[in-house]
Amino acid sequence: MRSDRGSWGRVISGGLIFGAAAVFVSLVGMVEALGVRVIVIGVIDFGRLLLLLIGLGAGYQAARRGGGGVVIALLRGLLAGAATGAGLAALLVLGSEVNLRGMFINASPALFEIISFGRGAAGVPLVVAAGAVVGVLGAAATLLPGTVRGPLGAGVTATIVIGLFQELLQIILQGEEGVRAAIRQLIFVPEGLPPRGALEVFVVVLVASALWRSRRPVVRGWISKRPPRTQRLLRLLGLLLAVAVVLVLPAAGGLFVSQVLVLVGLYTLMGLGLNLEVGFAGLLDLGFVAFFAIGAYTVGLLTSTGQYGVAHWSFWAAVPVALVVSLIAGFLFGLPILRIRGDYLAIATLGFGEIIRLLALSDALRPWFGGSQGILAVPKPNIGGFEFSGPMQIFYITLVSSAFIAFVAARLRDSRLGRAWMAMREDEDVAEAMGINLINVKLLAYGIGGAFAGMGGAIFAALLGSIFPHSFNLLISINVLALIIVGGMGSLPGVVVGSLFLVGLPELLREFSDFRFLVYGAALIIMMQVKPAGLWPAAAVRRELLKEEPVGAVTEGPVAERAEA
Amino acid sequence: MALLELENVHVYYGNIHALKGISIQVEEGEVVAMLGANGAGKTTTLRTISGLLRPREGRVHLRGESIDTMPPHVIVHKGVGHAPEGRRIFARLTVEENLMMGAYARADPHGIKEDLDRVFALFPRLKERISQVAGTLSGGEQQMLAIGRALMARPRILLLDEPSMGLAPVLVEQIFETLKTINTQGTTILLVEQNAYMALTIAARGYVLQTGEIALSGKAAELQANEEVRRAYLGG
Amino acid sequence: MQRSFLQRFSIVGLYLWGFRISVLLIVVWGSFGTFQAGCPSVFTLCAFKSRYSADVWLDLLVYGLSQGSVYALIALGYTMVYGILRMINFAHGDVFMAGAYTAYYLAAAFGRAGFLNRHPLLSLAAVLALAMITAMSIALVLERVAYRPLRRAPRLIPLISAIGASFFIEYAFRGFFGSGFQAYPEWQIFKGEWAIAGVGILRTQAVVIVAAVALMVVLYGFVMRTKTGTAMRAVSEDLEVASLMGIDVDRVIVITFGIGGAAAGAAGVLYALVFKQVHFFMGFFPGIKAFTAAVLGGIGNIPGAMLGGVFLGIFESMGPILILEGLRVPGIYPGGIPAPYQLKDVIAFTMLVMVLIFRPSGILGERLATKKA
Amino acid sequence: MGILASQQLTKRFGGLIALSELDLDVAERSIHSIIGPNGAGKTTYFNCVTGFYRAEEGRTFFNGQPIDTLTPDKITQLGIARTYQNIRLFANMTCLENILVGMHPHLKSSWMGAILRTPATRQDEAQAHEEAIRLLQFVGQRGKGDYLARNLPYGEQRRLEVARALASRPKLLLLDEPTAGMNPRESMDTMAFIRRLRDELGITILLIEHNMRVVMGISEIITVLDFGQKIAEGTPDQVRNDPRVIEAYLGTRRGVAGVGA
Repeated sequence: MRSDRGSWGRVISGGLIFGAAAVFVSLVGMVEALGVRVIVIGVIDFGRLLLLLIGLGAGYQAARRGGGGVVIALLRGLLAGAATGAGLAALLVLGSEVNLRGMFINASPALFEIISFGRGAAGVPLVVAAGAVVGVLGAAATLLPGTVRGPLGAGVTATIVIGLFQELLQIILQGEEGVRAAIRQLIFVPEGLPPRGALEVFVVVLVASALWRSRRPVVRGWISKRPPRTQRLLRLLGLLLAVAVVLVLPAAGGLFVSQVLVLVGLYTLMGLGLNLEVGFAGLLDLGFVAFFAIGAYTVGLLTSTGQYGVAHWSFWAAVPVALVVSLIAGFLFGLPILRIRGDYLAIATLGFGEIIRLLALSDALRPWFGGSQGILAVPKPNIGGFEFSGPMQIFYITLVSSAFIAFVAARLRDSRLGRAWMAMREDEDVAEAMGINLINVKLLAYGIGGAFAGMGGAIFAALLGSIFPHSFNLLISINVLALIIVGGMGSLPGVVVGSLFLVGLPELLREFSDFRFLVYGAALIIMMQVKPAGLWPAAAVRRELLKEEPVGAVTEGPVAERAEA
Repeated sequence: MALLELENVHVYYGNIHALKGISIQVEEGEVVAMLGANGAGKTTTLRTISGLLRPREGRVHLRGESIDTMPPHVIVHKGVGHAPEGRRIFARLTVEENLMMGAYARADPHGIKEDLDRVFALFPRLKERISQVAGTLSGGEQQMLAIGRALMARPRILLLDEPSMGLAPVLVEQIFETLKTINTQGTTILLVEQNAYMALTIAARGYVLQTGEIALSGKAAELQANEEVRRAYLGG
Repeated sequence: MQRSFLQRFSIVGLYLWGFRISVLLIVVWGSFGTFQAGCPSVFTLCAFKSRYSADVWLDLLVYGLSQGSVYALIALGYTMVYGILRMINFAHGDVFMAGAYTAYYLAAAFGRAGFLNRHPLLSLAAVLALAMITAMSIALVLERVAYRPLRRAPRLIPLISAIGASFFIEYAFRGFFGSGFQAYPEWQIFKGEWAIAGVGILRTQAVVIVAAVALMVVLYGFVMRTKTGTAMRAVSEDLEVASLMGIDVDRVIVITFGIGGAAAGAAGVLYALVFKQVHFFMGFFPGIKAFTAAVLGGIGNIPGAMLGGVFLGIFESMGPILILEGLRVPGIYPGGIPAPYQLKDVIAFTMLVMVLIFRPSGILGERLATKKA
Repeated sequence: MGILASQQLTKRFGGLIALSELDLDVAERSIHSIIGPNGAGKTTYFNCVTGFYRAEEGRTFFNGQPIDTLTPDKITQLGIARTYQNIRLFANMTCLENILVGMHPHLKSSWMGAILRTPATRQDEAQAHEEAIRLLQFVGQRGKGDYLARNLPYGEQRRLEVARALASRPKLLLLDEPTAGMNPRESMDTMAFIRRLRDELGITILLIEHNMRVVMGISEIITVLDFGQKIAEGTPDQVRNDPRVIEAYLGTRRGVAGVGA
């Protein structure tokens, strides 16, 4: 056991790390920029909330480490919170002495106004005191029993989410009368979420969550006692309900929400394709966007009424061609790199992806692909006079094709080919010794995965009505890879969850797009350490996670060793 | 107090229970042999002693000090040298660099020089090849280098994992002669060997491992005469 | 492990041969066209009398060398980290950016104070030092926060973490310092040309080459001659046995990241000397190029990284004109490919892919490609 | 010529000769063992037979057909299956999936069939599942189909590996140290199991083994390798008493110390 002094020292240094984080988010501009979104009118905005959460985190962390009684824990929280506050106070002092703005563009008077509660350098003691108070609150959270902490957390989270997205929710709940309007008027005022509404939301969610916690086993028990047919019926009902909700989403959410949903859908399509390559077959691919581009360009060239259009086909005729072209592209792409393994494969595919983009962009191929000007005038798809004119309509194309492709992926996963892919992912040499023809199996992975992405590209072309090579940069490939890993490698629902989190959520917070990749990067780093199996791990992995010790605990041994490697 | 003492050591690879309560003692100045079939846990035992694996249960003591939570490089400092299975010399470093890496933890240039001379006296072949890249040495020379490298840390106890593996009989003889010399010069040796007869001729005592447990232990002569051992190795 | 299934499969083999031959054809056809442009008859080659004089080629060469030595410095960090941890430090390019960007503020302050031109070498040394220290610190934090906890994780996990770190560093800098380009101050004495052996060479490029070569010599000496350097090589060969030698592996890894970071930081300043501006995203493409260079030279191999960097730089600078400009295709490109410089990255990436396919071990590499793969 | 025959097989790694002009003949429906010290070339021989390595010289025939130019997947399809010294299961797949992968060569469903789930595919898959479950039972792992392979205890991993190898319906089974890490009782069970494979399924067995009790108890023919060369061959009794075997495998004390290396 460490000495008491050492342990207190660690509390302070832990608090200072949180203080550094607070200084970081301030200087990087998040506090001020996020301050624009008021969460609860007159109470708190998003920027201040961020600082508050950091303070709470400091207290929570400090109290959780190390034992001691209630008083000791609260004291640790107090100290850590004060240290966090001291970090911000240091920034305050520094900012009043030196002109930080020459270097840090966000070290503005407005920022110092926020941090110091409007008191400038005189606010230093106040900042430290506020930190201490928040730290104690954070520490107090550790002392609550789970049955209280859970519902409390749910209530707070719900309030924050509803406050954060109040504008969107108000649009969804628009109208003058009816249930939707009633709900809206109950919670919101036109300007946002008032304290009264926040309190209502908090209390309702708190109570609901507490009730659910106590009733869940009863409900589960009741369901499990029904005959299998009823159970199946219930499940079907749930599914239908979910489908119904998804179907009305664009109409309810409006243009902006539809646009976000279509993007999520496109990324889901690409995610399904890459998941097939990486998650199923273990072939790392950082040039995946190339297939997306090939699908888009094929549809563009075949349907465009503009300068570069070659056939003026309809969208529906062009899509199958796009699928076949990207399938063949997958074969051709896969052939030369059959022998390359591991990280080298990642880099080789990255190279391929970039080559395709640069070629599309170049003046050399401009006579065919339009160079940097791209291909314009790609017509919208239509069926019998109904035109899929915008995101609200195209959403349904995305939805149907995602569902179809997910279905295909699921069938493949459970087939002989799917098993061959997974065997190859686990151990290429042994897979070959099992009689699997690696060449066929690899090429099929590239081809089918490419075709899935090509489908996404085709819809993308129709959505934008024009194609620019700039849309197909490396960041897309990386985003897609990240989303399948965040969702859970090899897991189909994981792809949807991943694109909702990494594409949908940032899109909804579009006004903060300056910080999108910052948060995204931090999330990836944290995720890899906290939940490397993803948010929705593949079925087999999940089963084991429930049954056995966590994956991380298996360290060595004949088979386990390779599982790690 | 024994130089090295393992007390009821349990080691797991994931769910696999590899060592099921091993207790071993090695006294100062001894040569102790560990015998057993592939997969019996001999290498695992050595790896646990030198800190590459952590016991889930049980203790490892070196001169009374518990070393089972220390990282490998600290355990080297405490006086445990380990020549791993398969030699694993640094193939792209020269012979001299390999030997100097063995002495990495030390800061006494004179002592290092002394030990370098001692290794060269034991293995004159290494001196001839001092600036050669180690990957180009023959199998026997690589084994000499692996042992020499472990000696450069001036360990109190030397853990040797299958020093005779893949070597011609003549070379095996020579290596074992050298091990005897090393021991008489004052280094304690814990030896894992498949070549049971060879091992038992230089060892004072031995342990026989079977599926992670100690099946037999005793004086070398007793083991040599033991019917079980004979049968295990001769199928007789 | 010895892999041979491909050699025995004829269609794949045929495809690869086709690939090789077409690349070769393009190179031959293109350079022939370039050398032959402006010549009196189709059958005469008049290399230096053609559209480009010997001076132009020399300029391109020197430019390629300076660019290449920057790549080489960055590539060192990739190759050393890969050698030890078998991971691609995807954020290394951003470490490079961080060094250059931070040092910009010092250089700008020196410029405003007039110190820059009063003590040009001293100020350059100070700017370099600051860049190296910042980049090193960032590399160390990176290792501690993003990579060390994942030491035992499956291989994909640290790669994703590295990608996350790359985004984080880029956008943190963007948040701190803004998204615009910052003009790097210029040293008066580095303007213009120096005549070396009768040939005019841009001074900035000469400075870049000299500084980069000096740094590389120092680093190479460190790795080859010192005890710590030998320990680094030992750890990269066999991490586990190195720990059995009493080497504190964590410490060696930290040193490796530190050295790689410092080299990248210095490379950042040199890069900024040539391009005269810094930007939060400036590390991305040089980073990938440098990784290409490391692979080209044989990853894990330090002289290889240097060689690969220089090679890539020269190829990139001369390739477009040498190969593409002369690529005259009757009916399509009668005057050669338009705007060949747009395709310089295509040349670089094609080279990367070719190396990976046909010689995955790189120019100087050993059979590292299959080790642990 | 037996079911498997190698003639003058030589395999080098750089300067090291792993197999040197090896002649080996395995009779159909026999249980044949290869023994020898570590590094004698036993596993290298397995790798050559299964197509993972290519020998520089010499030929190997299976049922009279030359196989030394075939790829591993083709060789498996001809009817040779193997297990590995250090167990190489597909760690993150379930036991059932491991076995189903082993059946890969004689399943017919194509990827199009799988997407459409044609009746033929469905029937094929149903039969495969049935057979896989039977195989699991055969190796005594009924009900373990849904476990991830990496979570099985050591002994069961070994048996699952055998089941996976059997799934390809081999005529010749190569076992690399099937009893490594087993206690005497488990080793005896394994011996009985290997005999059953031969007697009930008619599979020829070629095995590498260090455990002399197993080798002597089960083998009909033993080949002894040392430095890639065959130094002896015969029945257990012949081999046991061969002085060269005793020297190579067990080590003796001859007065050669001091002779330069």
